[in-house]
Amino acid sequence: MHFRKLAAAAFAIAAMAMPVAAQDFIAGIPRNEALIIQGPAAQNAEWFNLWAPGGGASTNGNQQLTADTLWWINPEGTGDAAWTNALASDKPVYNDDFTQMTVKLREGIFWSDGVEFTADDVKYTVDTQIAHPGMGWSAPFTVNVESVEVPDRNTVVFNLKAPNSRFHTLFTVRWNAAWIMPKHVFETVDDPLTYAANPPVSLSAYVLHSYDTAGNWVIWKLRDDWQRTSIGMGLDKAPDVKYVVYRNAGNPDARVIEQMNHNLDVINDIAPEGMFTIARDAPDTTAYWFPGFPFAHPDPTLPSVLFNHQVAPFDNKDVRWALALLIDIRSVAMGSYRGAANLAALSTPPTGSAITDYYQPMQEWLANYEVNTGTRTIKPYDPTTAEQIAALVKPQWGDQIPSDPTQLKAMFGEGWWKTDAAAAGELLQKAGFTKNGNQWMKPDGTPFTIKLMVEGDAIPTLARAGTIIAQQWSMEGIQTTVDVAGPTNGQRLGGGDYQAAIYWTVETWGGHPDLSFFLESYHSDFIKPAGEIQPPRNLTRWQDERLDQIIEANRTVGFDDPKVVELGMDYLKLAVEEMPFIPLMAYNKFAPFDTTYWTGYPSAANPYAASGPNWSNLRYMIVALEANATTP
Amino acid sequence: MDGFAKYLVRRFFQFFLVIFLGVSLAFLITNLSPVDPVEQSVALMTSFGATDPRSVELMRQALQELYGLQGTILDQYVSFWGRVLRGDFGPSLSAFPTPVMSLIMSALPWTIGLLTLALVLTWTLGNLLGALAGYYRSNLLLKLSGAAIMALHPVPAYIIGLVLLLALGFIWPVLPISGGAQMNLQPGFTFDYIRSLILHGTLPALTLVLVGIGGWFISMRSLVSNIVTDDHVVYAELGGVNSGKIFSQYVARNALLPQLTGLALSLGNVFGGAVITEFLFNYPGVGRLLIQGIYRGDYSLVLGVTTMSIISVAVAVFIIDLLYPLIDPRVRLG
Amino acid sequence: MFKILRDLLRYNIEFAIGFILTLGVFLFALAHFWAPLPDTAIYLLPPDMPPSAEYWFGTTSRGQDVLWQMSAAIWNTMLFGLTVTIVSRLLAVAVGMISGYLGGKWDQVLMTINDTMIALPNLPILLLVYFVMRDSMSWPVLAMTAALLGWNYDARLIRSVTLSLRSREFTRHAVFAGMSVPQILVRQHLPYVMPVIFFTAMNNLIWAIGLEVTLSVLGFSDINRPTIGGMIYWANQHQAIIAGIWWWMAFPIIAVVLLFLGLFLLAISVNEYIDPRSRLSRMGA
Amino acid sequence: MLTVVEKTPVSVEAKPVLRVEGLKAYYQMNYFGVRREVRAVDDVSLTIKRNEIYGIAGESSSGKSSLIKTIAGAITPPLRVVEGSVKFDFGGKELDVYAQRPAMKAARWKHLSYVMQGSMNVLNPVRKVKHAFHDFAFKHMGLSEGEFRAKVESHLQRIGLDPRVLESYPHQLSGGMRQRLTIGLATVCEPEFIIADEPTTALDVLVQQDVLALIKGVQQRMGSSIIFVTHDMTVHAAIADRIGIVYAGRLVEEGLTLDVFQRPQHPYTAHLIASLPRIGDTRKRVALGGKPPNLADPPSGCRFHPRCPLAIDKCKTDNPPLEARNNGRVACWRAGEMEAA
Amino acid sequence: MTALLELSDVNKDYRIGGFLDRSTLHAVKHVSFTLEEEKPEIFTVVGESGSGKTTTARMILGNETPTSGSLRFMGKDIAAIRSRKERLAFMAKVQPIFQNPFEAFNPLTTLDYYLFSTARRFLGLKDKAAVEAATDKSLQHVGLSLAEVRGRYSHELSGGQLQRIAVARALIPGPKLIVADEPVSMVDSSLRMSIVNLFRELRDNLGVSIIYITHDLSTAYYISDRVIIMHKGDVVEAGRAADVLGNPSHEYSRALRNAVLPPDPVIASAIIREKLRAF
Repeated sequence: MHFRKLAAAAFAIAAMAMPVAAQDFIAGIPRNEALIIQGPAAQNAEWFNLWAPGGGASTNGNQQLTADTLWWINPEGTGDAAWTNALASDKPVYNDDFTQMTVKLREGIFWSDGVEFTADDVKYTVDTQIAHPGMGWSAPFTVNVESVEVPDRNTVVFNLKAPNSRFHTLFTVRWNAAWIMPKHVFETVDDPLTYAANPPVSLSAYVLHSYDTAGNWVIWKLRDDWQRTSIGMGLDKAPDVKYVVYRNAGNPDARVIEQMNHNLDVINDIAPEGMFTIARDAPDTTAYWFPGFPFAHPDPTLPSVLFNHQVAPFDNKDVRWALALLIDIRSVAMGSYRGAANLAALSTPPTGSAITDYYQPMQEWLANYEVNTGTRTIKPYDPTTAEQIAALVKPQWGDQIPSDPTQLKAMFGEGWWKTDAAAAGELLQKAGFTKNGNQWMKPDGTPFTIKLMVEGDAIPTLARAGTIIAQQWSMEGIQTTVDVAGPTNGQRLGGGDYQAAIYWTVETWGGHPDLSFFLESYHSDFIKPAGEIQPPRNLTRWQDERLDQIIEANRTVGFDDPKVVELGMDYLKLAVEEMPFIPLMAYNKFAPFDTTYWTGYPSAANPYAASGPNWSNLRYMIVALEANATTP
Repeated sequence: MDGFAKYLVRRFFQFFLVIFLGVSLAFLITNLSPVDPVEQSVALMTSFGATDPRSVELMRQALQELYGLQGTILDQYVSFWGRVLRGDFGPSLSAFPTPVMSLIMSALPWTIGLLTLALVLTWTLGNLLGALAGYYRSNLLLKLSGAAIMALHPVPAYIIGLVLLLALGFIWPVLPISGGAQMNLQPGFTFDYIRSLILHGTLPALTLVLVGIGGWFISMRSLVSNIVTDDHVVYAELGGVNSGKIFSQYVARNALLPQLTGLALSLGNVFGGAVITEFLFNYPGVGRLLIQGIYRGDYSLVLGVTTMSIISVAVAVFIIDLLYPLIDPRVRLG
Repeated sequence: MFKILRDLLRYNIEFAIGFILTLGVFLFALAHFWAPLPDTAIYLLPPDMPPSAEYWFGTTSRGQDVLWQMSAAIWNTMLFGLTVTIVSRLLAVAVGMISGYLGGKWDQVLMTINDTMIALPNLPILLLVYFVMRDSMSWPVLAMTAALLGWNYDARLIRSVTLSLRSREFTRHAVFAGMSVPQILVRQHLPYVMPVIFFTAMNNLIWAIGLEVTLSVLGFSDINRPTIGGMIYWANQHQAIIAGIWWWMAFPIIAVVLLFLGLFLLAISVNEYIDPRSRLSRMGA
Repeated sequence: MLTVVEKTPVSVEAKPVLRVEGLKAYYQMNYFGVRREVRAVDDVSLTIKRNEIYGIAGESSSGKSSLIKTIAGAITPPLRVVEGSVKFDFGGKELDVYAQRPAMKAARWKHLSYVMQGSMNVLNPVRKVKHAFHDFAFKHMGLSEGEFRAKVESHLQRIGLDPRVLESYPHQLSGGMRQRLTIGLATVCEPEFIIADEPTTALDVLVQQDVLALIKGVQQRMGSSIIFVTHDMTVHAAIADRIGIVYAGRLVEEGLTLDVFQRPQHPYTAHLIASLPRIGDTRKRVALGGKPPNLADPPSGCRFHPRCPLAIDKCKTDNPPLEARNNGRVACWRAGEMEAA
Repeated sequence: MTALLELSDVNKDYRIGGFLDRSTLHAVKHVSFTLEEEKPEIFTVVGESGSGKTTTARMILGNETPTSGSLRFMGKDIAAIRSRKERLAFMAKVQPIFQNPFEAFNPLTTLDYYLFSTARRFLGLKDKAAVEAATDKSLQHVGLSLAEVRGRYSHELSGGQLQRIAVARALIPGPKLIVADEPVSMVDSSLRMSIVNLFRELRDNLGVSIIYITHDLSTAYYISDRVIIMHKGDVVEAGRAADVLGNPSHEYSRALRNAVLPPDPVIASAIIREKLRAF
């Protein structure tokens, strides 16, 4: 009796379940008009105000698809091609002492509710945020801006409180920037900090279609008047992508499954093994940044071994160099990325324009660079790392690994430091360390042990790198344990509450040689005593007069001045000499694309936009995608 | 005063005392948490942009003020209770300025729906099988299913969920593996929506059932094996009462009474969410909210969820204490 | 002691199976002290090797032998689980028996604490404690925290047993025979409470190990120490299930299941052995 | 003293309703290698006639409870029937308790009912009393629901219970009411045979007589037979027609109640009777020495010999058979001397 | 004459009931009696269940406190005993015998544990030999010896033996008063009289007074010096045993007296037949 009822119920459920594959994946929206992107699990799903705290830096499409500002930089681009004038019609114009910036705006751009975009919106954006501390860009505006003038509806003049040759970068999108507020909307709002902006008014080509109140998905729709936007103006035909779906696709395993089920076109990040699985099981329906191994897209951030310079003995550059020479970078590359790592010996990410601006020109200098170990000098640089890694991964990937060293360098980086335990030992002895059996003792006679902090869960590849480096150090007599900080990672780094850590402390424009993006905050003025929280850069608390001089010089040259590259090189050389942190590699992101419905994704060969849905310039990818002709 | 009223007053006092102590403890622990919501917000707002250190300092001060995090821990404790008594947990710090209450309220229906269903299913199935296995001890089918349940019992929830996800979402992809309902489907009492809810809820619910069934099964089986030797059961057997009736009315019914208390407690715990399952299947419930809150240092949110959970467990225990005399005719309050 | 073991082994098939399973897993876990490589060493073996004659349970994507990882993981996880179980049992017994026997004010205070602990949701509290402790968070500290959260429900059970024992005549008799409270609780009541302790210990152990796995899955684990949760954590970080490295997760889970079946069988047969009723009939009552 | 032997007429021709032959029922236990065999019922043969009350007397753990459990077919392991048979005769149809289980099950309550010791716990605590009647009796009566209810109510009224008790839960009733209720439950189908295990032990003195009268009354009205176990000799004195004395798993004496009380043939019986105190008599009673036998390791020969004042060597080695003597049966080598004494 | 035990106007109320039917039960009402120190006697409290006899016994033992009235033992208010020391001193003088000997000894504890514990605690003996000697002496009083009891569990002995061990244990501290609550109701009839006879000997040889709580009028008659009959908390009749039980005057006492079946089939069956006719 009971069994029969149960069986009937099970059958009914199964009957309901069977058609799920045949059914539309998204109710009411044709799959071949929608691009499905990995999005976040939103907590405040009904919140679309980009300017309130927590509202900016959204990864649900709001800033990527509806926001716009004056200029964009493609982190993958090089030279002039990396620069895009968006709402501005031209590059910024500064006066001679960099206390005034004038911007010309484009005409014919409209908000999605039909109101025209004008200079008043720009002025309103600045004034409102200054008036409301706590809004996203309130602080930088307050620090920099004396006043904003609008001589005519297409011109904005910013009068600055002090000279600042990089003021325009506040309005230049790499990942995000100060988005322009719709004046006509916010004017009617009592408190811009508590206004949800739901639905948001769009200044870009897409507009909110619908969203999940539980925060699992948001759907954006192509504007009917997509041509009246800065991005639309440049297009010669309507984008094929009519709908953009940001969906929370779950943990990395679920993401892989969903892509292989063709329910997720764009993945933001998965582990290398997940990537390899897709490459193995779905090679015909997937595209990657590199056509084969190492697949990954290098983000312009620089995972490094950070040392807290306020904690002895990490204030000693010989110790830092010794630790660098104890690292076998090939194992680190294999352990963290299964070899798919883009190695970096210089203290700037090996991506975008940095390759041609810094890495390639400095190879010779690196090869000849000498380190004095106290007893002798060595030349630690090894330009053949790429070939060595290629040899390691060849058994697995075979023909996908080219033999041309230039191609290999594009995949695995230009080179890195040779492992040299002997030299490292000499450096440690130079710093007053002694070896007791297989254990290094600090000058004070206590064992040299290290706690190496990693984030752990959200950035697994760095945790993996951490464990392998810890093992290498431990085997050489420096007991190292890996400490998972989880959500407290950022704070502990900011507060100087660590000895050593694996994280990034350098990020760049990617598409521009200017290093002010991170370098500005490395000035010793901003260094706090141990235990106090610092701005989230210069996490190593590296203090050096020569560095201050470079920073101060950089402030006085223009953004596109050739001197920028010279100063950049000065910084890079100083960083090699001091080794304030050990740069390891670019942050490689595995972001495979499903080509079942869409083609024309960016790649290393055609890097017209960044790979990965978090980047705002993904919007350039979305409008460029083409429907796959072979899809029914 | 009448004895019952006296009992009620005492029980009420204890009820409030439990809530007061529990919530205070939770407040204390949450406030000891080193994750600083201001730093989390600052990090989020600055991590991707060009950052001017002077601005960051300014931003930090502004947020500190905005979040109302100034004052001593005692001040915050007092104002916390003031708000809780008004049913307000303040604004969420990670989803500022959305009130914590409205975050919880939007996650709660999902969690309650999923967990209540799964719990009732688990409870019913676990107790039924446990009672049958305890009563018909020589039945081979029951022995086998008992062994299967026993083997499943120690397997961690995450593994069970993962295996189900793989099996029914990938190898034989018949069920959606993520989210609470189909995208872009209008919520409402429509066939499509309800079907979608059921389909999306199946995997997480199945996980919860498989995870939870063992506990009920084992305790029920041992309860029943004790009851079958009770005089009234032996007497009914001597009286030729048919065995189906003995099983249902004499054995199972008596054994179920203590299990009801367990059910009530578990129902109270529903408000804490099913963290791992929600996390794995991306189910938009309280458990996922809680984890996000913990990760982002949103202790208003964590405290809100914890407080709700404490209150609901206390209420569940309170209610079962009051209702028990009605369920079990033998029990008298005193 | 040896005789008891021999009797149990010879005459109780459940005990024999349980004993063999538990002993097998125990010996297997013990073997990690003689592992050829340190249990935290990585990339010393070829990664991702499926089970073979050379690597019985395959190797992980981190270049570790699953066999030796498992061996250490089971050891460490059981150490954690048993610590939680034993500490929480001690708490439950102490609170339950004192509350049940002394009654009155003691009972009220202890049961209010108990009810408060019951109402506290475990996971958030544990995670918050984890944050508060940070690098001083070691497995013994975590075990103590878990133990503090894991005794309350069982204390109530034990209390109710003690409560019924309190009104038995032999308790009153013991009082008039001049026995002290500890004497009465330990000598007179504990034998009756033991079955409850054993029975709840199993559930508590499962709960503790589930907790360890949950914390690991959420990213809160000491990744320097191989545990069952730690193995799952690392397997996840390498997307092992999706990548087809099933042996990384499957074997540890099978081992845990076998261990639990073993422990469960041991628990029920030992319970039968120490149960006052069966003890009495054995003694010939 | 008047010797009014007002025996209920027992037809000699009528077949006995119960025949127990050579019954042996042992507890066979094996706890972790400790093998124990308790000979709770050791070679008992007896017959019970129609329309009689047969009392079984004995002390605790003498095996009297095991005996009637075995007769009722209510044994669960480790108690097992090792030898012998228990046969009922219901309306001319013979029913072997252990050979015809399905038929036995069908006969329960219709022909054979049971009043258990400890009436406190024999009713399901979470169901109302009326459900018990329905569960036990409805199927045997062939009545409609309404008729059944009326029948039950009138039956309860006849035994002095308010029919409203049907709507109560067991715990709401007093011990006396509950015991009446179980007697009511056991007799509602008017069975031919009732097994009663210590039905008055837990009752207050004042109620005891009423309940005994009730049992006697019901039995007389229905003409059923009752086998009745109690350690209380005064209860046997009050209602039993015949008494069997059980000692250490064996029937040591059997006879008409009056005979047993006035002329006990076994030294044990004699002692039992002699040690009974009575109001108005403060003469010193001599207690029996020694301790009751352990059924797992009973004494050799006559099991009473270690405590028996009349024991001779033969008693230590040879087990006396239960033999007919003086209108009853007795198992004692020295029964002759007893008589003389 | 000094009073060994003096109860004056003792009352005990309980709250009972639950949800809807809460009420106060007057378990013991206005009970007063006195036992003289110089004149040991067997004082019997007769009653059915619910008569308040057990509650009275518990109050005498100090396990319950009266709602009103006072119980004095050798001039000292029993309810006022608080400290463990005072309590031990009291327990040395007043000892209980419980109803069910199988219940009174923990089946999982050896019997000698109770005996030795008593000897150690109340006689302050530390030395093992002294403890054993005291124990053995006490066991001799009840016709047993330590050799027979040592290492035994309760299930190894008969109820009568256990009850005698219980008496022996109670005798170890040299008590003035033994409170025996239904001490023979669970003892087989063949052994019952040995316990009852033992009480007589204690009174006569050791000068111990005994409060004998029972529902059994026959044994009460057999050994008591004085008797009170309780009914629903009230003492309905009190006096010399032979008067109260032999010739009761109160209606309830008479009913109780009549309810006792004599061990004589002729009279007993006649009584039942009489009852039957009344139906």
